[in-house]
Amino acid sequence: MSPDTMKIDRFELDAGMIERARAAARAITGSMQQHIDAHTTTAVERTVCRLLGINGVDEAGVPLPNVVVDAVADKGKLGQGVAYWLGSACLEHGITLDEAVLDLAIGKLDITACPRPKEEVEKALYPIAASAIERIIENKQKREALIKKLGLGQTPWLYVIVATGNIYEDMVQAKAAARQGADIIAVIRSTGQSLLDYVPYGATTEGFGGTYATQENFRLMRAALDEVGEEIGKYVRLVNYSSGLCMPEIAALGAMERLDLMLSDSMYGILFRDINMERTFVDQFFSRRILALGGLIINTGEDNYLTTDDAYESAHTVIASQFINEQFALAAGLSPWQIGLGHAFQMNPYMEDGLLNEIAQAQLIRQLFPEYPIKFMPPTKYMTGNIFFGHLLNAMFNFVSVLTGQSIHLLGMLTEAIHTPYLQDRHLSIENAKYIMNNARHLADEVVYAKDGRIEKRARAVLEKAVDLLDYIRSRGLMEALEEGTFAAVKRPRKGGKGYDGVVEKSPDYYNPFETLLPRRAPAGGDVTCW
Amino acid sequence: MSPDTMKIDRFELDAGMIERARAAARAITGSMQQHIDAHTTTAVERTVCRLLGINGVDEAGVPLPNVVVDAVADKGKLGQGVAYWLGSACLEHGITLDEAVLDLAIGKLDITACPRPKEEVEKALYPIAASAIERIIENKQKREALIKKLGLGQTPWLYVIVATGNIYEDMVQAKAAARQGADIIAVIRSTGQSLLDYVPYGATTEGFGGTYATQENFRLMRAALDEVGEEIGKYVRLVNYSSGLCMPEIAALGAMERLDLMLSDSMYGILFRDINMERTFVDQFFSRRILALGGLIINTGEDNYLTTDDAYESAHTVIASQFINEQFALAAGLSPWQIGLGHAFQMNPYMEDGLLNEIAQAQLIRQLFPEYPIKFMPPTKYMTGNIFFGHLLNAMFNFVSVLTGQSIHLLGMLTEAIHTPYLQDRHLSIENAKYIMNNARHLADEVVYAKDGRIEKRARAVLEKAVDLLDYIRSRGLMEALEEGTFAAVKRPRKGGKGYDGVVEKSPDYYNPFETLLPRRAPAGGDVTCW
Amino acid sequence: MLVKPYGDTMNDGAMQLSFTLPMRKGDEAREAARVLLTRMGLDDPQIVHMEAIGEEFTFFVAYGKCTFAVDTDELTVARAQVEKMDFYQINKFIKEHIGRKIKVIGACTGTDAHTVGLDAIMNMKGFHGDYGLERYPEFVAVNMGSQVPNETLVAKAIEMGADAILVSQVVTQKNVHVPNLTRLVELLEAEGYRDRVILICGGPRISHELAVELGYDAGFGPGTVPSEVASYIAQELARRLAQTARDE
Amino acid sequence: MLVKPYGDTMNDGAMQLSFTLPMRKGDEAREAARVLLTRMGLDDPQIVHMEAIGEEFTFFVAYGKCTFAVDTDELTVARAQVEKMDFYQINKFIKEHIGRKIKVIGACTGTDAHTVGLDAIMNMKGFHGDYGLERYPEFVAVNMGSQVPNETLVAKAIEMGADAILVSQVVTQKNVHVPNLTRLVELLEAEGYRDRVILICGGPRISHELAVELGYDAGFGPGTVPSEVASYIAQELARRLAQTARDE
Ligand code: B12
Ligand code: B12
Ligand SMILES: Cc1ncc(COP(=O)(O)O)c(C=O)c1O
Ligand SMILES: Cc1ncc(COP(=O)(O)O)c(C=O)c1O
Repeated sequence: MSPDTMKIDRFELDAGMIERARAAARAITGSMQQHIDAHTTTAVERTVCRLLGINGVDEAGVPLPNVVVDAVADKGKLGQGVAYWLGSACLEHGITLDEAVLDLAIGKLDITACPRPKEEVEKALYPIAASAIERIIENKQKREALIKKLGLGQTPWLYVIVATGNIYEDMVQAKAAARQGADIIAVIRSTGQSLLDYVPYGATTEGFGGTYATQENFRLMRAALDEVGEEIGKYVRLVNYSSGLCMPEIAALGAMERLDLMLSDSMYGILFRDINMERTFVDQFFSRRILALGGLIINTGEDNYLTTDDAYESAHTVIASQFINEQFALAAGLSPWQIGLGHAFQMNPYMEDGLLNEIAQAQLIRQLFPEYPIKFMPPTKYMTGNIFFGHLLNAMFNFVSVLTGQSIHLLGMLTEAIHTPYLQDRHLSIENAKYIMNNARHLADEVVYAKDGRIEKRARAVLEKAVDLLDYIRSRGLMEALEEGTFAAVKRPRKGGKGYDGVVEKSPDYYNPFETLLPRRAPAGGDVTCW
Repeated sequence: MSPDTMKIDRFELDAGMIERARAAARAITGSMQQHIDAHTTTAVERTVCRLLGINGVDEAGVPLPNVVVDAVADKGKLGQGVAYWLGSACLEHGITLDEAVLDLAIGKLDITACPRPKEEVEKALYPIAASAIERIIENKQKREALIKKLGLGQTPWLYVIVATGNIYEDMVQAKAAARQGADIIAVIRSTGQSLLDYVPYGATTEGFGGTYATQENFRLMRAALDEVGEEIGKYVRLVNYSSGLCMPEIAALGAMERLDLMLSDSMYGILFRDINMERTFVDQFFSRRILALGGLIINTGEDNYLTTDDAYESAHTVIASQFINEQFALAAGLSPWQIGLGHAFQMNPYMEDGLLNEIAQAQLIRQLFPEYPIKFMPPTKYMTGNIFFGHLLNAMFNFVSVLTGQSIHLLGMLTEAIHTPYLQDRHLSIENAKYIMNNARHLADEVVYAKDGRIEKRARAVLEKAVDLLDYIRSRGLMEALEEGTFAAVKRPRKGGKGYDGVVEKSPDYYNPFETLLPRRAPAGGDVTCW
Repeated sequence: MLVKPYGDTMNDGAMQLSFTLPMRKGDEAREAARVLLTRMGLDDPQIVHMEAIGEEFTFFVAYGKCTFAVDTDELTVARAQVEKMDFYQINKFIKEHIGRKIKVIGACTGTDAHTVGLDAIMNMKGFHGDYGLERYPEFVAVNMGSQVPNETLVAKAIEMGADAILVSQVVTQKNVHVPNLTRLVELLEAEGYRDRVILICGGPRISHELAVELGYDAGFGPGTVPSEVASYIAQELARRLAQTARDE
Repeated sequence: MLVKPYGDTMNDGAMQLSFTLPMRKGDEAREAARVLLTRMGLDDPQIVHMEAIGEEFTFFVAYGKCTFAVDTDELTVARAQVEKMDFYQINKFIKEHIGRKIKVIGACTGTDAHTVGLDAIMNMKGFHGDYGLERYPEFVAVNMGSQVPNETLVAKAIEMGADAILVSQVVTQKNVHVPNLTRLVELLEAEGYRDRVILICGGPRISHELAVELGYDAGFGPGTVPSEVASYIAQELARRLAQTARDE
């Protein structure tokens, strides 16, 4: 064992078991890929619009991507892809894309009226699509340059949320947090945004439990963080949520405005927002291909399972889901350093030896996914109005994180059960993490877990149960397993949930210029291709 | 290594080094024993009075033991021992001890007037002295019976202080603390009591930063704890401070009122109360012999060094002092289970890897003194008005304590830098300790420290420095070393400080009935004898 | 009895506070904090900690002695009037006093997706070892889950002829729950169904007082167990039925 | 400018409190807590935690919105009037303006044995990288240490002809420091020495305001560094000497 792998390989695990888990997950996601490749959704098509530069709102305030996609959908012609019709209309009338959208918005133009040969359309749209790809790649390079210049904080990176509802107030708080030592800032979205089937427009100042995700808000916050980053000499990263009914649109906006991380889970929307599963699997794939290109890190949402399920009893469902999310992520062309699998510190604090179980779980995940920037979520479920006690749960969470070498560390707030964070709450939480992580900085190098002890045994038991569950899902099918309530103790019908009407079968002449421009792993399961 | 010693022997330490430390400490304390055996003090003589049943106050409110001892001292005849004169007076006038004291108090009797042969005096006083011994042994047995019946809490035992200044308010708080989960209750003494050359009398309701230690207060609190102990089904232990100018008197009162632990250090008074060293060494010996008989646990005060000295730089002074305190304790006849050596969690919280150093120190002490009920003191020095941060320091302290198997765990208060504990502070601190100790209960069994890693190396380095220091003190002499400021960065002159005028050379016919009734280790360094 | 906060001595009035002022750290900020505490009626206010937590923000920890006392004899405690019954007693009570099953419908309304609280009250498994309404043979319980529009809830309630509607609201930032809860009352009134239903809301920031203020019959806060809610519904329904019988 | 506490929005008034009431946990205790917070001028008081912590005691954590604001333009900040100087400037100032060494004596008086604070000001090594008075060539500094009776301190001060007396008081429970500090002033007055000395006290709970109130010339609280004290003594002494020269 080299000194480096020693830090990670703390447990003696059965390599065959791990391979079985990956094989099962590969099979599970592989069979889903057929469904994914055969469908598009209203969200994917709106994303195509956005990437093609369609922006703004109509007179009624409806975002133009929605106007365009709805127009095509109303005609029942979304199966060809919105790009196909936009391209056709431009060619037909000899107008620009902008002109076409404008005319459509004022009801002057039916873009689905005059289909043109696909090759012509492709030729017309390619330069526009390519320049969108260009912009995303430039952002990625800009980020790399800034990181090179300013550097990043030490891991575990401290991740805090701002959630005042007002982007300008958020900027104040985000800058303060960065000065206090935060490495990553997430602007939590307003309650309910994930169920909006459009992305709001412009700078917003009224959200509830969060601030709307809009392109302008992204831009404003990015600028604020760049500014404070220069001041403190650190590249401060920005996060948002590529979840909900606009999953791929937000991914695109994030890639265009140089966000650095995105919450992006293959199943979160299904389980926690009752979004239709057929839709979600299609959306997540397209989203992640964009994120892959943009060099964003994704954060998966397994931590959420433990808010409704028990963290001790259902620890294995987190692991099983991580294997699935991993395979979906690889399929979408994400590199290992982009795959921030999520988990959480959610065991009952009154459990004897609970800390041992948390260490087992965190270390197991670290060891199963050694190259990934694992995201560790704080205790929330057992947080109460007793802020003093809550501060302690967060302390032990911080301790486990530094002890097990987690990467992305979402800070718990002592007021979790009360309100979205106040300025002082965030300060106290950052102080908490900085104290404990610094004070225990190299403890991980100095402790070895007893062979066949409580911790190692627990890790092995969880892994075994996860593998069994994956084998079961493989035999049942993922959609069927979700119908049965395999994850988070939540059951969802395949054809139910929100957004199902936005799922459209691709027609054979479906056209989407980004299909070929975005990375994905060769369907055979080989290397990532950027065709 | 048997599984049990494995828990304790975590570090590979040089056994020869440890033996060298003990040998040096034995030599250091051995040469002090000559001084001790050759002297008595006003405090020792007052203690003799108390053990002989002399109690109460005179008309001016002066405690009778002081009245008696001062009378003898005024005549310059304390070298024979107060018992000698009391016995003589009784024999001479055919009166009881009580009558002799009463007459003396009202100025009717000069007890030093008529010396009688020592053997006669001995014969007269023996039954009274023996019955004092009896009472102390009965208390010990009563304690043992109660522990057998009710049991004790799990280690680390949670030790909290009450300090309202009012014994009745203290009783309320102590009972609440016991119900909240405390195992040990200490009634902190009023600021300045240690400099009083007498023990106040009766129940008291006005103290500052603490409550006066009086026999009646002891009795009241003992009764309160016995009551709550029955209620909660646990024997709740009581502590006070056998320190200051009345060190042995308080030891006697504690033994008579069934206290369970006593702060008792061989050098604390010298360093922290500027009490004369010649006096202190005599007083501590007599005190501890009483505590040995009473089955009380002593708690030494090395933790205090780190309030004026730096915990990282001066860690070895704690260890060196523990070896010295150990030898003094053994010399006084204490059994291993009674020797609660003290140390503290006082490193700068902003030190990188500070926690590793705290673990090294705590584990080292555990390993050097495996059979002793080690007392671990909380962070105080770096506590500030930021109670939230303070709560975290206490959390990590609690963690280190359970991880390294400490025995007596004094709870840190989040309001340490502000006030003596409020009811709610104590509650939050107990909650803190209970959470962490339960959650990490068996972590100690599951971690092994890397061989030659940062933690083990630090432990070895501290031990080495301690041994060097002990060798130096051995060569210089303990009193000289104290004059140089070896401990706590405090220098004290041999003939200076408070209470020096109370040190008296024993005359050859010195008589103290308890000399032969109390345990001590045979001067040769052999087994404990109860002559 | 007059009561005051207690630190370590009866009536010492001791209180701990923490807060942030939008001022740069310094003597002026400290004084501003002190003045504020004095205005709040705190005697001997002590700023025990002052720290800069952003360019123009200072965090304070303070202690002070509250000069107000509360007369406990004059307190009126707002709480739904119920006699506590257990699972068996409730079912028996319903059989005897109602004579048919009670129909209840529950939902997390508006954009709220926090189902755990409502589930705790409604689902089989219940909460803290206390069975949920679904488990009661004498209740027909429909749980519509999360993010249910008020309109949908009302329509479904009328359709099933619900005796009680149970609404959960957990997100309360900027008081977002208040208009949402109010809107439900308006909708029910518009449909003429308000008087025919026992209207209940619950959540971590809901009190009975607030509920009544918003036009609900009862409100249940943190720590509520299902049997409390079931007792209330059964007794309230029985009361209403008796009332109607008398009126007729 | 009017300022109010800040939670996450300007002027939201957010404050956190914790306290104990000598009441049994329950609805009545909660209501008592709420009423108390209302009396303190807190809007929308939220009892977020209530817990029994002893037979007849309940612990609360609460949040509320402070309705008071402070006008920062009207604040008067009590602070010893000093121009900050460093080690070298101070010694130079003394040479130029006083022309002789300044004699100071310090002690922890009464029963107080907390020497760390006074040592921080007086000992060579000083505090936070700022040298202590003993290190200043232009100061003669005598540190009497802990638990010094006021009488002893006064006698010694007079004996050495001290220009300044420095008293440290750390134990403040039940305000024990107040009579002790007052007693020292009385003793100095009785000896006719009060006007001839700069009288200073310090400690974690000492403010300049309190010091002046008790008859001291200046008070220094937590975080004081020696150079602040040295600056004050030098400037104040220079001022007094100039005054005397003018008067004569
Ligand atoms: C679990 C959880 C989630 C889960 C919810 C999963 C699920 N299916 O419910 C997930 C991860 C999805 C989630 C998401 C969000 N959450 Co959330 N979440 C929590 C958390 C950790 C626990 C809530 C909980 O389950 N409590 C346990 C139950 C049993 O308690 P309870 O709800 O109080 O219910 C009891 C009583 O109140 C009462 N009761 C409740 N309802 C009813 C109804 C009736 C009729 C009756 C009689 C009684 C009753 O009885 C119950 C049993 O005693 C809290 C923080 C905390 N620790 O409290 C935050 C919290 C509630 N969430 C919050 C927020 C802001 C969000 C988000 C909006 C964040 C965002 N912008 O992304 C999202 C979006 C959610 C949405 N659209 O509503 C905030 C709300 C702030 C506020 N005061 O407004 C909290 C307080 C966290 C915080 N500090 O920011 N969350
Ligand atoms: C160290 C310490 C001790 C040590 C003292 C060692 C020593 N030689 O000083 C020991 C262990 C002996 C001790 C004992 C006790 N202590 Co103690 N102790 C502390 C502790 C942990 C730190 C104090 C300290 O050193 N601070 C660091 C210095 C640098 O800060 P400072 O004093 O504020 O000084 C600065 C300023 O205030 C100012 N300053 C201070 N003095 C002066 C003077 C002048 C002239 C000027 C210009 C400026 C100035 O300048 C300094 C530098 O900036 C505090 C808790 C805490 N964390 O604050 C408790 C604390 C002060 N102790 C306390 C108590 C009650 C006691 C005891 C009475 C307990 C008991 N009953 O046994 C005993 C008895 C002591 C006695 N007779 O006075 C209480 C006081 C409560 C109160 N508010 O009244 C505290 C707050 C702990 C608590 N919460 O109970 N203690
Ligand atoms: C993957 C993922 N997406 C999104 C969210 C946030 O919720 P919403 O989509 O309602 O903004 C979370 C919750 O923490 C999440 O884990
Ligand atoms: C050994 C010892 N005695 C006594 C005390 C308490 O001080 P005092 O003697 O002033 O009561 C301590 C302090 O914690 C101590 O460690």
